[in-house]
Amino acid sequence: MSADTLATARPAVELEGITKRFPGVVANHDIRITVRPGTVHAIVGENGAGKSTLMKILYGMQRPDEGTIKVNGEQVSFRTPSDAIAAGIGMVHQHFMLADNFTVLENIVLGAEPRKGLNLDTGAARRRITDLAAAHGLRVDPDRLVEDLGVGDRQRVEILKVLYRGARILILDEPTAVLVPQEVEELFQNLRELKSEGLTVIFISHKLDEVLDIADDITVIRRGTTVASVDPREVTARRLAELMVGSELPTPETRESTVTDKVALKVAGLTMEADGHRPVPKGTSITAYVDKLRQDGRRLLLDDVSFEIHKGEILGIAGVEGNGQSELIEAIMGIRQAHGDVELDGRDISSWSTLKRRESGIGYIPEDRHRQGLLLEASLWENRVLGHQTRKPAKNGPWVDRKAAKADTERIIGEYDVRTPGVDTLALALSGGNQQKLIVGREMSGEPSFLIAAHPTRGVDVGAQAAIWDHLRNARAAGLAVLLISADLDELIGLSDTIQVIYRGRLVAALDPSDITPERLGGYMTGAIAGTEEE
Amino acid sequence: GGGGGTTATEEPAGGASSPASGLKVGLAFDVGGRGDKSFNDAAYAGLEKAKTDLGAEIKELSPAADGSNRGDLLRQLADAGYNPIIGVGFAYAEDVKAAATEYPDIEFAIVDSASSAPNVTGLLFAEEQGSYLAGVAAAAKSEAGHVGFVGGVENDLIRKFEAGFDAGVKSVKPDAKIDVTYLTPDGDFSGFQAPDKGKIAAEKMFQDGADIVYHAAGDSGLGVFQAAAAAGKKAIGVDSDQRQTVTETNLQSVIMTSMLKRVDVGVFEFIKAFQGGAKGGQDVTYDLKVDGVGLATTGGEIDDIKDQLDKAKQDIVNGTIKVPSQPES
Amino acid sequence: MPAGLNRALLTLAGAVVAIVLAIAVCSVAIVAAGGDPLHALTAFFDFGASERAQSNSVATLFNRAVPLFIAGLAVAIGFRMNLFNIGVEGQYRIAAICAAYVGSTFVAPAPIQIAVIIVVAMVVGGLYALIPAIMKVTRGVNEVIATIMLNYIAINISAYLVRGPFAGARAEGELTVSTPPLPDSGMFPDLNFVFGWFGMLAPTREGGLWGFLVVAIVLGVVLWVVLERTRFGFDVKASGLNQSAALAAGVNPKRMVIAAMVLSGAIAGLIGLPEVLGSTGSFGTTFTSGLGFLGIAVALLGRNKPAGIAVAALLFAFLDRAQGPLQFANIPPSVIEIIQGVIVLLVVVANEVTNRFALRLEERRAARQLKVTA
Amino acid sequence: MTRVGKYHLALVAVAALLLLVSLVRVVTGHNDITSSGTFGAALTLAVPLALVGLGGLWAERAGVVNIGLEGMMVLGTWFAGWAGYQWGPVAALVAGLLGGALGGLLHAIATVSFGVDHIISGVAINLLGPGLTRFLSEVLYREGTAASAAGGAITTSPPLSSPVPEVSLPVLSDGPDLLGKLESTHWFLLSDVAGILRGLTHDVNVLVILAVLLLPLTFYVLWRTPFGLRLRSAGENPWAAESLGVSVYRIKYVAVMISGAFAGLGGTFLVFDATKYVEGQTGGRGFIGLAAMIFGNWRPGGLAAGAGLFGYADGLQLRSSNSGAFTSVFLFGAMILLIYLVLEARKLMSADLEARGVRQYTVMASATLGMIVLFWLWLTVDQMPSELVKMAPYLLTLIVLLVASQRLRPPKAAGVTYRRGEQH
Ligand SMILES: Nc1ncnc2c1ncn2[C@@H]1O[C@H](COP(=O)(O)OP(=O)(O)OP(=O)(O)O)[C@@H](O)[C@H]1O
Ligand SMILES: Nc1ncnc2c1ncn2[C@@H]1O[C@H](COP(=O)(O)OP(=O)(O)OP(=O)(O)O)[C@@H](O)[C@H]1O
Ligand SMILES: [Mg+2]
Ligand SMILES: [Mg+2]
Repeated sequence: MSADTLATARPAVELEGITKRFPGVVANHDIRITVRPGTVHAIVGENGAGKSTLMKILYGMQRPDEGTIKVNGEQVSFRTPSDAIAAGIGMVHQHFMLADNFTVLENIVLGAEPRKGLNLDTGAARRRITDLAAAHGLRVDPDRLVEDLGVGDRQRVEILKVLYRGARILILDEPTAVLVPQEVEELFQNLRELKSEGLTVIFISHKLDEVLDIADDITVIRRGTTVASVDPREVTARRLAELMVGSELPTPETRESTVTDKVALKVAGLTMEADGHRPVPKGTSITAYVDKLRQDGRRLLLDDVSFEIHKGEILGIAGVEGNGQSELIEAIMGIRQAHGDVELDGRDISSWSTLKRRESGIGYIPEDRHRQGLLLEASLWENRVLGHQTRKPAKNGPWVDRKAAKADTERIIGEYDVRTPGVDTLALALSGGNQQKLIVGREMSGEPSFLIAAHPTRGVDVGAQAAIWDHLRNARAAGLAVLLISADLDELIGLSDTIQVIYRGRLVAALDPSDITPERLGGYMTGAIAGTEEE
Repeated sequence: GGGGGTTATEEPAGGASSPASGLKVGLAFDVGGRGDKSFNDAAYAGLEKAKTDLGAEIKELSPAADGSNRGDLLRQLADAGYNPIIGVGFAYAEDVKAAATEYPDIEFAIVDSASSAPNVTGLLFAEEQGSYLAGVAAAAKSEAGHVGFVGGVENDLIRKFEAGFDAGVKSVKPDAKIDVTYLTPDGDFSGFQAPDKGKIAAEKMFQDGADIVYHAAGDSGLGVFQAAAAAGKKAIGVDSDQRQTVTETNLQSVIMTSMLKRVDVGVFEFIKAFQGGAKGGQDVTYDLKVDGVGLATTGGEIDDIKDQLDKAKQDIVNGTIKVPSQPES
Repeated sequence: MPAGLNRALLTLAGAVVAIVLAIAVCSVAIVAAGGDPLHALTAFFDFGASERAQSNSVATLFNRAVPLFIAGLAVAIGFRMNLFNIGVEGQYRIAAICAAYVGSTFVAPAPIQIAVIIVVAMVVGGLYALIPAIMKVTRGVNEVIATIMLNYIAINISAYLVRGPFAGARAEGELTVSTPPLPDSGMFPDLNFVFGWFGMLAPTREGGLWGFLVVAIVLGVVLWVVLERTRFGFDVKASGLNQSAALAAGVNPKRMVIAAMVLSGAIAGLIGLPEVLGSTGSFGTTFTSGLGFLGIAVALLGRNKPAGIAVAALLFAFLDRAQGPLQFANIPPSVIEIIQGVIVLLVVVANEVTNRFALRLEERRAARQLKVTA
Repeated sequence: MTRVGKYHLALVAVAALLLLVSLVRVVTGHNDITSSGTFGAALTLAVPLALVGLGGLWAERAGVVNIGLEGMMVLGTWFAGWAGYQWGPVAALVAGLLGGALGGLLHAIATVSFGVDHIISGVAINLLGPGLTRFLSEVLYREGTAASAAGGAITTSPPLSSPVPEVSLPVLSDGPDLLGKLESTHWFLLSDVAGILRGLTHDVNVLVILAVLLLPLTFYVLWRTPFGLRLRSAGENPWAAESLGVSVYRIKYVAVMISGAFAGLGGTFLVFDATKYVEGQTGGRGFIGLAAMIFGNWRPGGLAAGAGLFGYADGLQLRSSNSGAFTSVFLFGAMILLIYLVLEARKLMSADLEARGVRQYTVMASATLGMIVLFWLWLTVDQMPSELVKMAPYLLTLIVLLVASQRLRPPKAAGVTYRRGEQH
């Protein structure tokens, strides 16, 4: 009909001259974007370019300092997300916004609850969710607790949340960051379906091949402002990257092998129980005990994990998040108890404390820098001391050697190009990439013989990423053994000497990075390809 | 009761007072301070009487909730020129002693504790004697031969009440059953402010068959009265004539009598004696002999056993009966 | 460091604003009560007419501040690592009675006698705090409830001890119970000579200016050094700022809970000693209670730092001292509690506001400097 | 385990407990253990704890830790007393609620709007509550005022102008009093059940009924209504709630004010019980109520169990200073340990591999030792020092926590300072 054609003609979203300033930062500057209805519109840009900020403005979570927003041709002014929801906009955030202790149903209906009298009408909600899920091919069980769900499931819950509110315009902020290729494909399938139903999708990602795969239009943002609008059919990934950063894409290629025959770390039969560690009964062997646990149907977070890492070797662990990577790290660091043996340079360290393990030469770049790596409200030099409080140069008898610690922090700032006004600045004043560089510098000091690097470049922009990769490669050449855990498969394939795939707490395949594609790797990670040991 | 010293029989010469006497009397209350309708207020009544009868200028101070500044209050009164100064409550014992040595020219008095310096007068009350009479009354009136005692805080002052009551009951009915409950241990003064707990403790006694319960539990006594009213039984009040001070009419009628402790008399007499030139260094015991303790007769419920009570009183005054001040345990 | 100085100045400004506001709130209350706020204000500064009264008032002020300061320190150690030791109240009570009793059982030269008493107090306080610590690390019992329960238990135990096994001899008719008096060698010498330096009369009040003030100052300095300069202090700070980062850095959280709790309890053990060693010479029924709870307010007001706690303790003591003068001015002394509550609340609100302001400044500065260098 | 399974298990546990208690009563002859008097007292003591605990529950479920409950309760008692003496119990109820809610409002302003640490704000309110009420008493009840003439004083308000109605279950616990008759027969189990029921239904204050109704009502509102879902979401993940358009600030304000109102209601109950405000009458119940809430795993049912346990122990303690009934606790403890040992031994027999750790043996050995000691104490001690009896409720709470603490799950964002648009 004529009304229909009119609607298709009108842009779904028009952002004009959006400017948003934060103290010290201009996050968005005079941004202009027009989104056609019924399309997937991708927004790309490097870290901190202002993508999330822009979306939060569109979703009513932040208010723009300048500029206008039009939705379906009408000028709007959102004060809260509810206004945006009322206008048919839904957003899936970069970080999951789910209450772990709630069921899927509760998470979905929150804020838009169906009522029966005064009651929450769970029956109606369940029906509606099941219908929606079936209609869009989004499998979920409404009555499961979210804390029991994997990342893929959580992503679906997030999308359902948006659909449940009848949104016609979906914002997806980096939805693929935590997904494996197969899950990404599944998500894209869903998105195409939504598009065919006339919904509009705004899609944010750093992963350019994905963007080229799904998007109908692409807008590139650099330093808070729109630098280009391109057609995915007329552009290559390389060209996009140049638009984003104004430079070439780095690759995580390791050149020649530096693997020696000296074993740095040996892990044998590492097993971790899900419901709390119990000591092995006297007179029972570990294997017999673990067999018994399996027979009893106990869930094992780590199931008989064994591997060796040689000096000068990078061992990559691939796996979908939540398959035991964190537990493996924690077991090696001695943070959580597990059965089995860990040997460092030939010494059995299974019964050592975390501190002693660190003192004997284990470095640790944690997966979540804010949670495990930094004291945000402390100065940089104090963060340098963290984890090294019992070693030179930070320690001097029972005292903390402030002078030496500060001097060494200066060294790291210089060597690792940490952008900061000084060593007394609080860690929280640094951007994520600079925080990460500080952590890498810290963990590399004191000449570790073995390094755990978990997602060392997560959330870090291209420049910093390249620098961190260089540091890892140099240390490897100098004989460092590295256990690399990463969700970035290119990074994993590019840096590792060997790749092991972890699936449900077991190492299911050992692969050679030189002849593996991300797609095949994803197959192992999701259990789609059964584990055959190839070497 | 009461060791050495004299009893308050001697009347200071020259009872009449001049209006502008130049007399400045300071008084420091115990924790809880003014307005407890009981012990502290009785002391204040004596002070006020000194104001009207003796033309004294008066100042009364309450300590902080934790009682940490008792000594300082005494000093501040002394520095402000008050003389004499009275500390109300045995908790002042140490502080009055210290202040008395620091200010040897000022006369002090302490209620419920013995003299500790030449310029300190101890104002002692023979609670055990009054409680003995309460015990006699309770035993005489109890049909079940079963009575009770609720103490607020288990300290030695309250145990004095218990001891006298116990002896009084036993003197009439040697095999009478006496239930005793203290609400909180020594050092936890919340037992004087917990009517709900007083009620529960007394309820239990009434349920077990007691028909009269005596309390020495401050504000918690209210609960004892409530329990008595609910059970249709009787209670005995303490310190002041509670049948008069309690405002609830349904509770007034359950208060068979009250054990009076005439702190007001003690305070007033001390001030008067001071004006008359009396010096400290001794104790004045307010016992049955001088009617410093006794039973209230409001309501007339114990009129029928007046003879029995008078006899007991006489025996105590004569010394025929020695009332213990600590319960045997 | 100008950044640090900036932060300190802002904090100070916030505190001053908060105190002024608190005074304003209380003035309203006083006017409502029919009083004159100016009278009240003068009452707070009325240290007495005579020189002697003034000396005594000053001594009273410090004597009150000392236990408050120690209590604040004890509480702060736990708070610095997000460990809520509400049990300081019980710990100091138990410690004081045990120390007073042990001190009365022997006679030794003063330094030894006093040292033994202090050590006993710290050991007992530490051990009593060890109970909730062990319950927390082995069974995960929330330390807030555990210490609340242990406070009540401590009241009962000390009541039992002081009336039973630890009771001292009493004069006939004496109604207070207490532990046996300490020998003279157990009494801490006073600091009255200090008044001479300022041309003031020595205070005449019992115990004068308590010598324990020296111990408190030493304690404060030592604690500052321990918390700010040593590895242990670093571990405490790290555990408080970010538990999981501390764990990953090799700080053993269980050991930290036990160490912090025991240290907190050991210091709590000292809270009662100024009074016992300074004037009463024994633990008795009139022993000052409630300092543990006030210590929480003092610690929070002092932002869990020794210097701040000292200021907060002095402020509280200054307010508490006016209990008498206010009554002389016919103003209900309960305004003190109101002022204290309002100040705590407003100072933390002001802290919060200035803190955020300072952070914003720092971020802006960082961003500006980067722009210059980049 | 399913919800139904849990429910059945709880019923079985209650039945077993009843059986055990009854057995102890018959063996020791201390009828007071299950008498209606004891349970009546337990109810009176438990209700204010439960109300204050509910206050804690409402706040913490919305993510605000409320250690200021004691101060809010004090405000509740004072305002209830002040309104009650002038306009009667209904006014007292309203004033008590408002007084507590006022404290809650203060806490909400500090923690929600200004982002002050929740513990600090709570401590300040605990200072302010007693200070403010004392001040008000000093001003309004001073000598010479009408209130003073009506029986008010600095430490107490005048009594309520009319009594609070009390009700009993007709026939069963009143009049013919069938339950009472059954109780006095002292039959095994039957009399115990009768005593308990009668204690809970004889002469109860109307506020008790209200309070008991508030437990399921709280459950209903928080777990069955849209409002409750939003409230709990503010305690689990406020940023998620915010992103869905839930007004987290408003929810928190409402929750914390309701929390204060509940604390005030607990105070009002105390005033009703004593018929007037008495300074210091809360006696630390704010803290114990908070403990009951944590004990109850932040759920109304568990909270009721915690408050009930504490109230029972306290009531028994207050009522047993003569009879020595408290010594039967030793027997009870010994029997619990015996049952535990039997269960463990059976597990051991079934040759389960993991039951045989050294630790297991140590635990069992110490349980055996404990059992023997408790038995011996029961046989030899017939009167405990009163101070030790008085600390029993606190000790008991600690012991139960030691056994049950590890299953607790607090709301994830409780105590976290939430600010709009600043996710962490
Ligand atoms: N609440 C805030 N306060 C201050 N600065 C902010 C705030 N939110 C974002 N910024 C800043 O605004 C800039 C844009 O951030 P934004 O999160 O929008 O980036 P992004 O493009 O989404 O990056 P990423 O790819 O890392 O998600 C960054 O420099 C960031 O530091
Ligand atoms: N919520 C926030 N509140 C205040 N400032 C913020 C906030 N988030 C980020 N910032 C500020 O924004 C700046 C950059 O932070 P952010 O981590 O988003 O950087 P980024 O540009 O994504 O950097 P990188 O690419 O290195 O990760 C920092 O100065 C930080 O202080
Ligand atoms: Mg970033
Ligand atoms: Mg982003």
